[in-house]
Amino acid sequence: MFYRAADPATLRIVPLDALTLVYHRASGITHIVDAPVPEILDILGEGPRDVAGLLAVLSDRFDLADPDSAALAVRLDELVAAGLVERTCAI
Amino acid sequence: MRHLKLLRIGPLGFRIGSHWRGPIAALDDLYRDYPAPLDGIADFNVHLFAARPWRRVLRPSVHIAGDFVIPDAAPLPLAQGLLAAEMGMNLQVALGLRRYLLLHAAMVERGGRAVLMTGISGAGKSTLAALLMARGWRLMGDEFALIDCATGLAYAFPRLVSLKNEAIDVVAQALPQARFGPLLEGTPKGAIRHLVPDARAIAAMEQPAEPSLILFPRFGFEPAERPVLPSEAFVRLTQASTNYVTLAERGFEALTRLVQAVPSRAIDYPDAATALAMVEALA
Amino acid sequence: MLGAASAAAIVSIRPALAQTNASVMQCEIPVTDPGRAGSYIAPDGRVVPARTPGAFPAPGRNFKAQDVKRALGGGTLPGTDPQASRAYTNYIRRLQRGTSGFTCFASLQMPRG
Amino acid sequence: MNPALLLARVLRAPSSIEGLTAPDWNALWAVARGEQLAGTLAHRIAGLPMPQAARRLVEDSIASAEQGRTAALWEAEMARRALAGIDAPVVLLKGTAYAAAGLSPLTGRVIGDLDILVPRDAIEDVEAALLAAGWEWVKPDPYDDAYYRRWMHELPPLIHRDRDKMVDVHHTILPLTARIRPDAAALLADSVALENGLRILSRQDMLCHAAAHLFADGDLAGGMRNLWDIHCLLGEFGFDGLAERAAHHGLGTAMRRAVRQAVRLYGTEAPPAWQGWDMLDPLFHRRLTARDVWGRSTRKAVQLGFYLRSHALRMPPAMLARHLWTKWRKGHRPA
Repeated sequence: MFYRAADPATLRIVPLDALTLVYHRASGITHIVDAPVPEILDILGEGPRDVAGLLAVLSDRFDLADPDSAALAVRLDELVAAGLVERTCAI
Repeated sequence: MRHLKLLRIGPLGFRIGSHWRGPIAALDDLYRDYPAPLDGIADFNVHLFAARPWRRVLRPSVHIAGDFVIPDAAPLPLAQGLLAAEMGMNLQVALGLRRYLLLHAAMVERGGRAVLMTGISGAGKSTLAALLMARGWRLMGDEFALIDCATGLAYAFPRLVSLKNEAIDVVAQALPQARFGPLLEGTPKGAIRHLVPDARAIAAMEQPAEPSLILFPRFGFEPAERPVLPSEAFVRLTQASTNYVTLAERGFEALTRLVQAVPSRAIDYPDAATALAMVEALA
Repeated sequence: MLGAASAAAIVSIRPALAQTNASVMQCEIPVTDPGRAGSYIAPDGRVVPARTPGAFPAPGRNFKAQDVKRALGGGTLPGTDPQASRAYTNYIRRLQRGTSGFTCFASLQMPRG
Repeated sequence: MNPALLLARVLRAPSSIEGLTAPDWNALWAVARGEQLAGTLAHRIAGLPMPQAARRLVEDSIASAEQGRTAALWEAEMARRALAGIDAPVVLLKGTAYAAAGLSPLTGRVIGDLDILVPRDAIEDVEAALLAAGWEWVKPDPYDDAYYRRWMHELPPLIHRDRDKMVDVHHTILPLTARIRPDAAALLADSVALENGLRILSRQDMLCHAAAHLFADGDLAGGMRNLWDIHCLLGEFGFDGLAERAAHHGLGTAMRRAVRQAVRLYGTEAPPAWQGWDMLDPLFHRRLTARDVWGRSTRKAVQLGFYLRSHALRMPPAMLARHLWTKWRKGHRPA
């Protein structure tokens, strides 16, 4: 199972203080997101990845205190439900 | 619709039709200094009608409809026809406005700078706006603030100020020369009396102002004040807006710019005098 | 950084059904839908067949928005006992779009203050 | 002038806005909003000389329709994702299909719920997939539910718990109780794939569905909008094969009447064989244009007649009596 992010050209991302605003042009929906959502969108924006692959990149780029793939899967489920990320069978 | 009224409040034109003369006569009187809609063409229509022909005369009850409707709105007795007209106009703006980002907020202006006060229910927003008007501020509106998505400027919507219960006497004392509508007793919100905005508020109603402060006041608490982060202000203002989602990216731009450019504060106050002092100290 | 599995990291803005104060307080919520007169309301708010044990007869009347607001804040709906009132407010909480009273209830949810 | 006829005149000849008075403009917008045609009107007259106040309404209506189009296409996309694992065609219907197909004459059209057509034997899988992806039943009423499942051409409506948008899942385009039985298998078999894998009806079937929706399956509420759809689709697709296809679905009479009404109201160009005016046509024409200058429905008596008629068309008489009895006992009255 791979995850593909919305085309970065369809997103307007505005970081505010602790949270980040994401306006998704394709849906017209505004999302207010917490870490690690902007980071995930950023990495998946480079190309689809599976949970393990995404976790590896996140651990590589950030000092993850909690490299837990179950927690990451929950974040991805949220992103899928919001329509910002799509599940895909192959790359 | 035998009786008709056309009028403009701020930038928005209304056309109000009624089966009865009473509500239109009240509007004619209280809105007598307001202009007609631009080009005579209304942005919104409101109709006040009887559900059955005989209900025009027999226990007349006023149903409210318009271009944009919600289900479940209960009718009002004819004696409260003015309130029905006002509610009808508010509803059209709340549901149908697309030209500006609508924020459910009272707004006053001094020196070209606008203060928005949002989120207060009942005893507060309208009273505060009226009392600030009595202290020399320009009243821009007691209910809606209109934000131009392209420029970020705030436009006024100085409808009749809707005063409830104890606020009626408080404001009458502060503004002894002001014009008031009839006292409407036994409405769903208790007693209501409408205050006509002063001549200056009406004369300047087309002039926008730069938003300079967003306040989230709360009535009935010991005086307190705290800054509100832009992200919290953003979320709270989306919930204080009836058209944020329908404005799509324009709304996102306007609101993002507003919360980034303008400071927000939450203030708690125990009484109107304290609130006035706090607003004037912050503004 | 990844957060707890139970916490949400995304909040999506929904259309606010924010109305003006006057129109909010003016609306009414029927319990139950006129189409389901004679039903009972279970303590958790579900509509159940008449005479279901532990459930309360639907009052078959409308509650005013201001009364519902008070009840949601811990009060009791007028003319009802506390248990029934809780069942009715649970019914109101479960209202969905398309059901009578939904718009009224949704507009009560607008955060204030 | 009857304000509905004024709206029809402006839609067919936009330059006729020249010389409208302020009361004309007010009636025009009120009726256009009442008929859900404000966005359509705005697109028709955009760019023509008009008073500034009218121009602002045009801009507002265009922006509003554009947001509605985005939301509708997004809802279709989310349904596509939810149903991606099901091996069955998913056909978009009505407004969403027009938007997805980019039918330019229908720009500005209000798009209501998402309507999709799927094979009848796939409907349980579709239902399960939608429920798993966040859609929920709108009404848990057992009578309505049993009624829908047994007799209607669609599942009871589902609403998405986060987006508050409804989806109607159809397995044919008229209720199973109606005397007319369109060929659902042919609708699916001849549907056309879009780039993203979703499908739309063939040209003639799109027209047949619009006609079925207007007359055979409705009480003509909002009929001016539905008839405008037909007018535009005829302009886009023409009449080739239309009579045969409509006859195949049992919709020949509805299609011919729809064309005659479109010719009368919107001046649709139609071959001579499609023109004419029968004894009932004036009644339909009056009902379609029953609006006052506030955009409100008029002619109540005509409306009640059409309410009963729309139910009679859907159900055999004995079943109609049983249905109305159950509904009325539960407090439902025609509005």
